[in-house]
Formats: sequence, structure tokens, C-alpha cells
Amino acid sequence: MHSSHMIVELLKLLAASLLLISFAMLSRRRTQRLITLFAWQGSVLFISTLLVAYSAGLTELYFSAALTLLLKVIALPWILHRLIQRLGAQWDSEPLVNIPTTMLVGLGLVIFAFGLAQPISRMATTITRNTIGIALAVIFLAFLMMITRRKAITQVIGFLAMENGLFFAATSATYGMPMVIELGIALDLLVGFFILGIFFFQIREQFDSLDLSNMEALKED
Amino acid sequence: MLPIAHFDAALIARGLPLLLLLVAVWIGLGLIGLLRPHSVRFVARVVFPLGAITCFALGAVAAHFLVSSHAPEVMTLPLGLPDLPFHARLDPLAAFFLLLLGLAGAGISTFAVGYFRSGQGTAPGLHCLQYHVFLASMALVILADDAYFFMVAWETMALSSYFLVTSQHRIPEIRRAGFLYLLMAHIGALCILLSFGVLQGGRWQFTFDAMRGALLTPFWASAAFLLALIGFGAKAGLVPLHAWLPEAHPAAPSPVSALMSGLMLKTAIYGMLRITFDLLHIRYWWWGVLVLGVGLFSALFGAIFAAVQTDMKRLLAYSSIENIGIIFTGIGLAILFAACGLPLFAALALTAALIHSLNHAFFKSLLFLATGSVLHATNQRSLGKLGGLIRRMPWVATLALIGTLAIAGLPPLNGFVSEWLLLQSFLFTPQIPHAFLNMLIPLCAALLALTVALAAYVMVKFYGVIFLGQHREPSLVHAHDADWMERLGLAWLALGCIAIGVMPQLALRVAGAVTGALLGQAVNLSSPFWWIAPIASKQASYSGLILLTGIVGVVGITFVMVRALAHGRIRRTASWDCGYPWQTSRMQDTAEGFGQPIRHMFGPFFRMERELPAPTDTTPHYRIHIEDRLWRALYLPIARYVQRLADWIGLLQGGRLAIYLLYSFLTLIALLVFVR
Amino acid sequence: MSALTMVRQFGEVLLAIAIAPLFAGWIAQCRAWLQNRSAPPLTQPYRMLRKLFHKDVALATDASPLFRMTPYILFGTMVLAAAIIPSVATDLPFARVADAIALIGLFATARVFLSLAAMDIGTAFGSMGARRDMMIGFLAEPALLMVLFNAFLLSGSTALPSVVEASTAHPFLIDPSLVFAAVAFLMVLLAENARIPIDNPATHLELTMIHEAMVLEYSARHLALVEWSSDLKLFNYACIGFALFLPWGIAARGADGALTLGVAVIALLIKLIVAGAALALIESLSAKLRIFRAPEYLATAFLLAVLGLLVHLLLGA
Amino acid sequence: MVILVVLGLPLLGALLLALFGARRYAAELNAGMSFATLIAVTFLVLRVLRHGSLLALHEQLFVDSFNVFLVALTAFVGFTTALFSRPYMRIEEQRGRLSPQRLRLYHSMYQLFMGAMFLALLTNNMGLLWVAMEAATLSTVLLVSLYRTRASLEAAWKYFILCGVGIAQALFGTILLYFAAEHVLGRQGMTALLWTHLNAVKGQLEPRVLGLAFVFLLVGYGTKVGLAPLHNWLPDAHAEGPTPVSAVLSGLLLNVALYAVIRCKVLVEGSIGSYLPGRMLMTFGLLSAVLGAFFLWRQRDIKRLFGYSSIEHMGIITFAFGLGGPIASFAALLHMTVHSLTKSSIFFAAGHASQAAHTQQMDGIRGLVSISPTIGWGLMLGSLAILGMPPFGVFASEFLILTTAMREHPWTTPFLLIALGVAFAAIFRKVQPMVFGECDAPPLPHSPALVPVFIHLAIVLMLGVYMPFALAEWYRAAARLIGG
Repeated sequence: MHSSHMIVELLKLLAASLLLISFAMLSRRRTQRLITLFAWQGSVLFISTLLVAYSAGLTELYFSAALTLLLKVIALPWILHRLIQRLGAQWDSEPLVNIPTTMLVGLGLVIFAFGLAQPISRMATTITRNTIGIALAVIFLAFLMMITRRKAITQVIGFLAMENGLFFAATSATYGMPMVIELGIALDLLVGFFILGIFFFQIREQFDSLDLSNMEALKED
Repeated sequence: MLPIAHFDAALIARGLPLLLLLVAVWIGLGLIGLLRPHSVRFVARVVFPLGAITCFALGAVAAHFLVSSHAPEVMTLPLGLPDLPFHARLDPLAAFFLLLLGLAGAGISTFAVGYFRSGQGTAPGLHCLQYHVFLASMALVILADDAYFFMVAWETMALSSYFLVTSQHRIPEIRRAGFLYLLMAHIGALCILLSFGVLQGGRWQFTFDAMRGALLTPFWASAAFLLALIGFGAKAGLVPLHAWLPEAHPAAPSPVSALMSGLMLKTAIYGMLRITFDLLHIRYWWWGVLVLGVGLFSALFGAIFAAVQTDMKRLLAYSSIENIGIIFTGIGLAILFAACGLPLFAALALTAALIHSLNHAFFKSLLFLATGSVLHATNQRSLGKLGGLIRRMPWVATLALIGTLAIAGLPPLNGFVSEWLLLQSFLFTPQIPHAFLNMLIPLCAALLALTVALAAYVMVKFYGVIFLGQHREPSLVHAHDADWMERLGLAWLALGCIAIGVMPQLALRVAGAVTGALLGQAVNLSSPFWWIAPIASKQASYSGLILLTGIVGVVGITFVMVRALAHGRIRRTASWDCGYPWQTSRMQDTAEGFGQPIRHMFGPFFRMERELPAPTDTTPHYRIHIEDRLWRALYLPIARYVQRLADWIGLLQGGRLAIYLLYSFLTLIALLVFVR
Repeated sequence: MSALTMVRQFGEVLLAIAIAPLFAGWIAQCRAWLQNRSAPPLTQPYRMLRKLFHKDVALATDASPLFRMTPYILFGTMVLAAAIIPSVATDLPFARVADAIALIGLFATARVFLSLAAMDIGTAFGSMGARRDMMIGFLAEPALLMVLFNAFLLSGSTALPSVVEASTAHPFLIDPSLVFAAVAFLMVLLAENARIPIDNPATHLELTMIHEAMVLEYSARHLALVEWSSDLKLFNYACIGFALFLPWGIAARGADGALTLGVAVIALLIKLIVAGAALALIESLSAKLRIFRAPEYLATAFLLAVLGLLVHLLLGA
Repeated sequence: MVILVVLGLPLLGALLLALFGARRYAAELNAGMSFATLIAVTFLVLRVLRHGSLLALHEQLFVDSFNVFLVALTAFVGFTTALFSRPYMRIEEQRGRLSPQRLRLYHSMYQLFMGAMFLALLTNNMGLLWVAMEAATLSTVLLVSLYRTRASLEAAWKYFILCGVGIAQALFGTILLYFAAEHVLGRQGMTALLWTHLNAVKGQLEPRVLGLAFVFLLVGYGTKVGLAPLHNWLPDAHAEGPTPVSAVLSGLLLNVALYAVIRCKVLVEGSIGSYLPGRMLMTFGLLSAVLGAFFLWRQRDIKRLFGYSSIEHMGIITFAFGLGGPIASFAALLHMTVHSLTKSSIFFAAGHASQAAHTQQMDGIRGLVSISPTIGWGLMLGSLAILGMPPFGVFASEFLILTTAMREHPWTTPFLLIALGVAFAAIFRKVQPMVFGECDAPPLPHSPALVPVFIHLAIVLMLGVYMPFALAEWYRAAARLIGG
């Protein structure tokens, strides 16, 4: 009981750091840094999953933890890293909305997310129930990041961060989805990511830059 | 109100299956036409005559039903929606309009036999299919007894006629006309649909029988009525929903123009009557005033615009608006009287409206077909290039003269009968138990009289400019008369005009069956067949037959006596014209010239653009372009607003991904706020 | 219907045909007197008709049968109208054939035929006259209808005999509402019969012509018939006026002794004389209007008729 | 086990075509596989008609009267589209817009896409449903970007990001759903995401959570349905992808996404017992219908035009589902059917039309009836059908929807009226000059495969005037399932 209490505190800490990382992502300009942050996010997710798995004694959570480690800590950041090396897209151009404003909006979103999550947390039985709000906040922040950035690759990172948030939500609210689903999600994520990888090169050769501002041809005029 | 009690008695249908069979025959004929789509001979010489015969048979069956039994007949077809099979029903109202459709249609189809030549845009076979589907759908509209069947037939009618209108689709104006037509028809149809949606009164029953039973609150009843008025008004060409009519009717080949003007508009009248007097369980007096006002305005509007037209088919199209207006005036009066509890007078007004529909079917078709013959003979539609055809095409000219006199509302022809009846019913409006109404509405009679007299003016212009005077173009010398099938068709319609005019009592009896069914009251039908005295013979009476015989007799006697007394020979000389020697055919009144007094007097109605020659012009010419104010007042603004709205909404699709994401984000947030 | 009524009917028609030109002649004579001209003899119209009947017809080369039929049709319609209007007696077998509205229609028929005939030759004046005449027509008809409305409100019928019987039964000399109607009717009459102030029957100035312009191309017997029927038209209108407003003396139903009929004929003649004089007086006192003043003129007539209507509805019958 | 066959055949097809997709007979193979699937589906349908709904594979898959008809529809349209794509893609290849490699990708992805949709339709597991939807998205992303032009890449990218994000929301919704279900059903036996079980206990599910879940699911799947204002990917994807893909996107994918929404709606409505979800659907529906109609007004590109028209019609269908009740649901299902049939046939015709005129710009397309009567009349009749002209079936459903709306919520009818009227004007004024008028374009190299067009239109026409009893029963059962 005592140890579990410890774990809960630890989990809260991890959750807080997750949120912190999201804010950091929101504020960073360099793509390189974003990837690192993403990797950090993944690892925090991995640890928290491990803790939850241990405390709740669920074997399948170990699997998903491992999956997280493989995908989000090692594979994806590495590929992303290589990508930006190959595409030479280290710098993101100035975001559409300036950073402080984004931060403020993000703050509001966090509050909103907490408020939203309260009823859920109240009826949750998991030891991580209080962190559902944070998961939701992470999702919102990732969304915000996708909206404010104008490089394709940063949008993708935002997308992956959102995926993380979802995963965290799953673990914290329900100790993770059934295994089948987890695998399916992971597979989709991987495939989607590879498709994106292919895309980057095509976009590069067509638009000779990953700047989304080139991609505004299709519209009502 | 049709008593539901009749219903069980009439379960053994008699006329109805036959009618449906004939409709099926039409569709079959259309499909047969597709067998040899490009052979004009086959289509014209084989299919169309059969179609004409079918028309006649249809009319005959309907007539038999009207004179023999008035008990409604019902049938359910194994088609339609699962919970809503097609219901068909034959009652006096339907039979009356089927009679109209059959008899006038027979003449038109006969004419069409001679009319269709090769090189008419759409392939003849396809044309034949569209033509007969058009006829069939009109019949089905009249026979339908549930909302769904009605709507299907209604829209099929619009669709087939649209394809007929655009058969010359290579001409942009015709495509534009077709588009406008189909658009208006569709919007009108939506309104009718909504009206049915109200009428079923939440009982989820779409058979008309159920609607008869539905009790609506005053508000909803009025809503249903107004929606129906908009819907059917759009089809009938009531002002201000008329804009499509003068575009579409002239665009079509003449037999089709005749079908549309003569018959299709009547289906709108039918629908109006069906909803107002049959499906709605109650009528309010202000409905009557509304319809009366709209009708009179349309009538006047149509007459005035017809007077200034320079294209013969447009002129006829506007005259259709006028006649529809007159019919609606009658309907409005009938509603008013019925709402005020004066069923006999309501019956009188309704009879007038019905008979005028019948008349219009005959003389308007006749005139449109005549223009078709003229078109074939001269390739000219503009009045400014015609003239003197009475000497080149005596047959068409003579038959057209009958139509002209009839539509001008002159005794002893049919047009006069209905207008006489309508004026008679106006005479009773002082008895309406509403202050003001009983003083104001009599004045409408004067407006009606003005319209009728204007119609005479228009028709003198129409006939005089086309057939009388001297050829305005030398090429007209080669104009040839219509071939015998065309003449047969025209003659049949002319015969109809004369018959109804001379023996109005027959029409009165037929209409009496309808009013009896709808209002439980019919005008006095006791008098002999050559004589009408709708209320009482002391009050007012009229006999076309005696009038005709009288005129013919006196003319004959005069002729004989003059021959006997006067010994002068006849010398053919140049015309006198006050001794002016150098006169040419260009000096006679043009269509524009004939319209000039109207332009002068009713200036506010038009939007005119004049080009006057300067005193110094070496080659002076005068051009005037007349436009319907409603275009700029109503239609163009609507189009503009839609355009502007579309532009605004287009901004949503700005092409920037971030914005799109923002949309979905905001939507998400908004919904979340909404649910918690 | 008994033989007697038929006889009466035909008698009346023949009387109308006979004295119509006389009436026109009488008006002309009065006008001449009023204008200090030496008057033509009363029989002048007859002489002219006789002359015309004996002349050769000069027919334009491209005149169609319609052109040649029209004079007969005009004459026919007018005679028929005369047969319908109760000028001497109300109990006429023909009177029920057409009520007052149908009578208007009959006149309209005549007008349309004349206009068509005028356009037939294709001369400038003909079509101009046709246009103007039709215009006067459609302006006059609403006013005329309103006049009839007045009569109808009094008698509850548009059949002239019933109107006559009703208004003869009327206690007072004439119903107040009818006064307005009478004035309106008079104005319409002038307009419809091509008299001053709308048209001048005696004009020879082409551009102001209406009726004359239409009949320019007619000659000899055709012209005779046209003139005769226009005389008849005037006569008919006068008789309608009498029937509506001055019905005294007209032999009522049932009372068909020779005496009453005689009285009726005398009454008719007196009325005609007075009316003719009055018409001539009005024509001499008023000036011809410009053609586009006609709408105002006839609108006034219309308003008067409506006024009568309202007076009736307000005062109640 | 016929279900497994239905699911397996497309995957097998994807595999085969991944191998032989570049060969000459690939198109025939594609059509063949689709046909085989159709056969299998027919057996499935017969089975369901005979024995009612059935479960398979530890309840992971199930078929009831609701999804079976969508499965049948999907298989049918999939097959006809494969038929159509044969000549169409040949012509594209001849014109050098596509390489054999691309064709291989196209064919195998086509089959994969079909497979994904079948899975989405047939699965009983809300999680699997999500996975399948995502898979469908991914496969279509590749299809949309097939031409590798700037425009197609841009369209594909937007499609991917928007739908990806949307789908992510759906996943969160699913998690919430699972969370709520777990409290009732427990974690054991993994039944907590099975729709049948959820449906059984929907009364006990926590309302507030389900309300939130529904919002996320609606936004997520709604993005794929193309509900305004989440629709922005749709016109681009329709316009820039190859025409057969536009046809299946409009005709099938939207239906499947809507299917997912409706499944969720049934649960949520049952749980919170209020008509809140219904109202949400109605609002979205009306909004999409009206906005779609006004978007139509200003289109120049023929495929974009009909893409927007899909938005409008999806709006109408969603609205009808929102209305609820047996009749409206019936109408909505009917409208789903006729819309996908009509719209795909229109895309067939439009595709050939733009091939004949060498442009998708409508100003460049003229006088189709003179080039090829079949294309011209196909486009004309198809457009008239989609515009709700009787006697085509679209009218039948619109009739029911409008009259129901008039009875239930009269205030909505003006919007519907505006939407339908504007849509009519917008589409018809564009279609008429394309079909009619003068033209001097040469005929197509391959004879266009317009048999599908007329088969579709014939079915739609039949549904307008006559509906077979079995079909009606089927719709009724489905409507009962949805609308109660």
C-alpha cells in the first residue's frame, strides 16, 4: 500500500513532466530539439507504463511498455533524425502565432482539459486517475502545436505527440486498451509514419521545401 | 368536400383501369419510338397518330365518367414506396381535367404528326419518347391519389417537358430558358412537397384520403395553402413566379409549346383546386382575396406585356399568363364565396374558372400550333417580318382567326362564355358579408373587363400583323399552307372553340359535376343545351347558338338583299390610302407601333431602353428594348445574394492546413463545452 | 312565344334599321344649326346610302375575303343588338339571348372585325385607326361594365328587360346612384361612337381620324353598310341608355295592346329627338381631345360609375 | 465462415496485385477479385436474410441487418468501380500519367482499401473499427497521391493530416467508451469493446463520459464523413485522386465513416437517454447541407463539384439520422444507398468526360452528347438523379426526409429548402452546358465502360418507383435497429 502510494506520487510527477515537455515542444523552434523532446516524452511514457504495469500487475501492459520503448523512444526519433539530416530541415520557420500567445492559449487549454477530465477522474478506479486530465491536456497541446507550426515535419511531430497523449490517456484511464487494439494502433502508427516518410521526399522533390505555405494551391478562389 | 361515404360504393373501379391502361399505352408508344430513333417517317406517321388516338380515347373515357356516374373510383398499384404504394383515383375533378387533356391533346398530337420534320435537334425517336412520357405524366398527375405518386408524376412532367424544351439544345438561349424553367419547376415542386408534408397533419398518412380527414389548425392550414399557392403558382406562371414562362414556351417546338401552355399549366390549376377544395377541410376568406389579387394582377400583367411583344410565340406565352390569371381570379372568387358560406356563387365562380381552363386549352393550343405552321412556312418568329399570310396560307389563317376571336373573348365563341360567367359571379360580390370587401371587390370586375378588352387588343395585333396587311418581307411570297394533318389538328381545336361557345350548356354540365363534388352545389343546369342561365333565367341568360344563328341569318339576308338591290360591279384597284401614291409594306403598323399606346399608358410596368435617332442622322433608326422590371427587382438580386453568400462561404476553404486544423479544434472545443 | 311577340320583335328591328340613319341625320342637323351652318336635310343619310349602294366597288387589289365580309358582319351584329335591346317593349323573345354584358361583347365583336378589316389592306392609316379604336375600346369597357353594375344592383339582373321593369317600378323619378351612372354612360357613348371629344365623325384630317381612318378603304355598298351599321350602333347605344335611365313608356311585359305600343314608339321618338339635340349640343360645346387624353376622359367616366356604385352601397337600396 | 472469406478475399487480392499488379491482366485480376468478393458477400447476405444476424471469431465479427446491406453495397460498388477503372486506367496509362508501377500500387491499394472497409463494417469491436478506419485512411492516402503531382500530393497531405488528427480524436473517444464500459462489463473476456455487449448494457453506461466520448467520436469519424466544418480535405482529395478512387471515396468511405458514427450514436443515445446526439447530428447535417450547397455554386472543376455535392448529401443523411424514428432512419438508409450508387456513376461519367475533353475544368467540357451519347446522358441523368429529380430513388428518400422534417422540426425545412434549391441551381447550370451544346472533341481511344453507370442508374430508378419487398424489410429492420 505504501509502495503503491509512492508509485502514485511518482506517476503524478511523470505526468507533470509530460505536460512540461509538451509545453517545451510548443515553445521550441528547432526541429532537432523537438525530436529530442519527443523522445523524452516517449521515455517518460515508457516509465509510467512500466510503473502502472507493475503496480496493477498487468502483463499485457509490459508488452505495450516495450512497444513504446521500441517505437517512440528508439525507432521514430531515430528515423526522424535521419530524415531531417537527409532533408536538411533543421530549422522550422517562424510559427504562425508567436510563442507567448501560444503558451497562454495552451495554459487555457490545460485548465479546460482538467475541468473536462474531473468527472471521469472521479469515477475512475485506477491509481492513475488524476492524470487523465493531463493526458487530455497533452492531446490538446499537441493539437495546438500542429495548428501553429508551418513545416510538414513539425506537424508530424505534433501528430506523434498527440498519439503519445492518447496512449497515456489509455494507460492512465483504463490500464491500456486490449492487446489486439494496442497492436493495431501501433501498426497503424508505424505504417502511417512510413507513408509520411515517403511523402517527405516526394514533397521535397515537388515543392523543393517542406514548408507548408507552398501547399495552399487547392482552395476556393 | 367529397363525402368519404361514396368510397366503399366505388371500390369496383370501371373507368380507372382503362385510363391507366391508356397511360401505359402512351409510355409504350414512346418506347416503340426508340426502336427506330432516327426514322422520322416511322415516328411521325405511325407512332404519333396512335398517340393521338390514345388521347382521344382518354378524353372519351373521362367524358363518359363525367356524364354517367360521379362515384369516385380508386385503385392501388403495386409500385411506389413500401409503406406507400401508388394510389390512383378518378373523381369528377380528375375526370374534368383528363377530358381537357384528352380532347386538346388529340388535336395537338394530330398536328404533331404533320409537324415533326427531320433535323429537329433531338432524334425523332427520343423526341417521341419524351413527348409521350410528358402526356402520360400529366395524366398521372391528375390521377394520383397520394402525395408520393403525385410528386413523382409532377416532377416527371417537369423533366420530360424540360427535355422537350431543350430539344434545340445547340442554341444557348434555349439552354438558358430550359435551365430557368427546370429550376423554377423544381423549387415549386419542393414547396408543394412541403405543403403535403403539412397536410398529412402528423398522422404519417400520405394518401389524399387520409389528408382529407386530417384536421389542421388555422395556422397550419394556411401554411399548407400558401406553400401550395407558391408551388402551383410557380408552375402556372403566376406573377411574380412567371419569369420562366415567356422564355420556355417559345423555346420549345410548337406542339410542345401547345402542350405546355394549353395542358401543363392546367395541371397546376388542378393541383390548386385539389388541395384547396378537396384536401383542405376549411377555407379562409383572406385566401380568396389573396388568390383573387394575385390572379388579377397576373392577368393584367400578362395582357400588358403581351401587347408589347414582337415575337409571336412570346406574345402567346404572355397571353397564357393573362389567361392563367383569369382562371385564378375565378378560383379566388370561389374560395371567397365558399368561405363566406355562399356555395351557389362559389359554384358559379368555380364553373367559370373550370370552363376557362377548358377554353384556354383549346384556343391557346390552336394559336401555338398556328404559329408553328407559320414558322415552318416562313422560318420567321418575329412579327416584324411577317404579314399578309392570309393570302398565302388561307387554311391556317381561317382557323387561327377562330382561335383569335375566341381568345379575345368575343361572342359567340367559347372565350366569351367563361368570361361572361366570371363577370356574372363578380356581380354577386356585394353580398359578401365583409365591409370594404363587398365594396372593393366589385371594382375588380372592372379590372377584369380591362384585361379582357386588352386581350382583344393583343389578339387584333397578333392576327393583324401576322396574317393581314402586306408581306413585310419579300420572301413571304413563297410561304406555303400547312399540310392536311396539321390542318386536321387545327380544325379539331377550332371545332372545340366553336362547340363550347355555341353549346356552353354542355361545358356547364361537365363543370357542374365537378362543383357538385367539390362544393356540394352546382349552378342551374336545367336549361336546354343551347342556353345557359347559371343562376336564374330572369337574372341573366345567354345563348351562343341563337346568337350565332342570328348573326348568320341577318348577314345572309343582308347579303342577299344587297346583291338584289345594289348593281355595282367590283373593280380591283390599288389601295386608296388618302391618295398617297408611294406607300410600301414598311409603312403599315409594326408590332412595336401597335404596342405603342400600351407602352405609353402602362409605362411604369416596363423597363424601357430607347434609342432615338438624332435629327442629323443620315440613316435614322429607332430601337426600343422592353424588359420586365421583376427581373431586376426580384430574380437578379436573389442570384446576386446567393453569389455573395457563396463567396463568403468560399473563404472557409482557404487552402491553409493550419486553418483547417483550427476549424476541427474549435469544433471539438465547442462541442465539449456544449455537452458538459 | 306567340306569333304576336315575334311580330313585335321584327317590328322593333325594322324600326331600328329604319330610323337609325334618321337619328344620325337629326344630330348632324342640330349640329349644323348650333354652328350656324345651313343644315343638310334630315334625309341626307338615306340619300347617301342610296347613292353608295348604286356605285361600283373599288376594291384594293390585295383585299382578303375578311375585308369583304366585315361590312356584312358589322351590319349583322348591330341589327342583332337592336333586336336584343328593349327599345319599344320589354317582352321580346330575343331579349333573353344576350344580357347587357353579352351585348358589350357583341359590340366588341363588331369592333374587332372592323379593326381587322382596317389592317387587312395594309395601309398606314388603316392600322393606325385600328390601333386607336381598340385602345378606346379597352378603355371604355371597364367604365361601361361599372355602369351596368349600377343597374344590376338596382334590379338584381343584367338582362335589360328586367332592368327596365325594375326601374319603371322604381318609386322616385330616378335612383340617385343612377345619376352618376348616367353621366358615365353618356361619356362612354360619345367615346364608343367616335364622336367629339374623342373622335370627329365629320373630320377629314387623316392624322386625327379614328373611325374614318379605319373605313378609308371601303367604297360603295361596303361603305354603305359600314356607315349604316355605325348609325345603328349609335342608335343602339341610345336605346341602351333609355333602357337603363329613362325607361318610361317602354311597353311592359303582358301589356301589349296596340295603344301601349304606339305610346312606346312615340316615347322612343321623343327621347331620340331630345337625346340627339343633347348630343349635338355637347359635341358643339366641347373640343376634340388629343388621343392620349382619352385615358383621362374615360377614367373620369369610370370613376363616376364607381361613385354611383358606392353611393348605392352606402345609401342602400 | 463466409465472413472470413469476405474479409480474406480483398487481402488476398491486395497480396496478388502487389505481386502481379504491373502485368497487363492486372485490371482484369482486380475486377475478378472484386467479383469474387461480391459473390462471397452475396452468400453472406443470403445467410443473414435466412438466419438473421450472426457472430463469428469469438464475437469479434458480427453481421446484422444494418451493416449487411452496407457490406452488400460496398461489394457491389467496389466491383462496378473495378470494372470502370479498367478502361479508365488504361487511358491514363496511355496518356503517360501513370507508370505500371503506379498501377500496381493502385490495384493492390484498391483491394486493401476494400478489405479495410469490410473490416470496419463487419467488426464488432469498437477498437478494431478504429483500426480499420485508420487503415482505410492510410490506403486511400496512397491512392489519392497516385499521380504524384503537386496538387495530388497537397491533397493527400491535407487528407492525411486532417483525417489522422480526426481519427486520433476518435481513438480518445474509443478510450473513453472503453473506460465507461469497463465499469459495467469488466476487463475480463475483452467484451468491453464489443458493440453487441455494449448495446446490451448501454442503459447502465455512465452518461457524462459517454457524452464526452460521443463528442470525440463524432469529431473523429465525422471528419471522414466530411461534415462541415471538418470537411476541408474532401473536395481536394476527390478532385486530385484518380476518378475510380473519387468514386469509392464518395460512394463508400463516407458511408462507412457515417456507419461508425451511427453505431456510436446508438450506444450514446441509449446511455444518456436524451436526444442530445440526435440534435448534434441534425445540426451538423444541416450545416453541411447548406454549406455544401453554397460551395457548389462557385466550382470550376467537375470532380470538385461533385465532391461538394457529396458533402451536401452526407449532410442530408446525417440530418435524417439525427431526426431519428423509423421513417427518417429508413429514409437515411435509402439515401445512403441511392447516393453512393448515383454519385459513383456520376464520377464514372465525369471521369470519362474529363478524359474526353483533356481537362477537369468544366468550362473546357462541352457538348458531351455529341462526343458520346452514353457519357452525356449518363452525366445528365446522374446529375438529375442526384439533384433529387423523380422518378429516381434520391427523390424517394428526400421526400420522406423533408416530410418528416416538416412534421418533427418545421424550422429546419427552410434550410433544407435553400440547400436543395441552391444545389439544384449550382449543379444544373454547370452540367447542362457540359452535356448539351456544340463540341469538336475526338472520341476516346478505349470504349468507355459505361455499363456500370447505367446499371447504377437503373437500380436508382427502380428504387424510385418500386422497392422489392426483401429490401424494404431489410431497411425496416436496420431502421428499427438504429432509430428504435
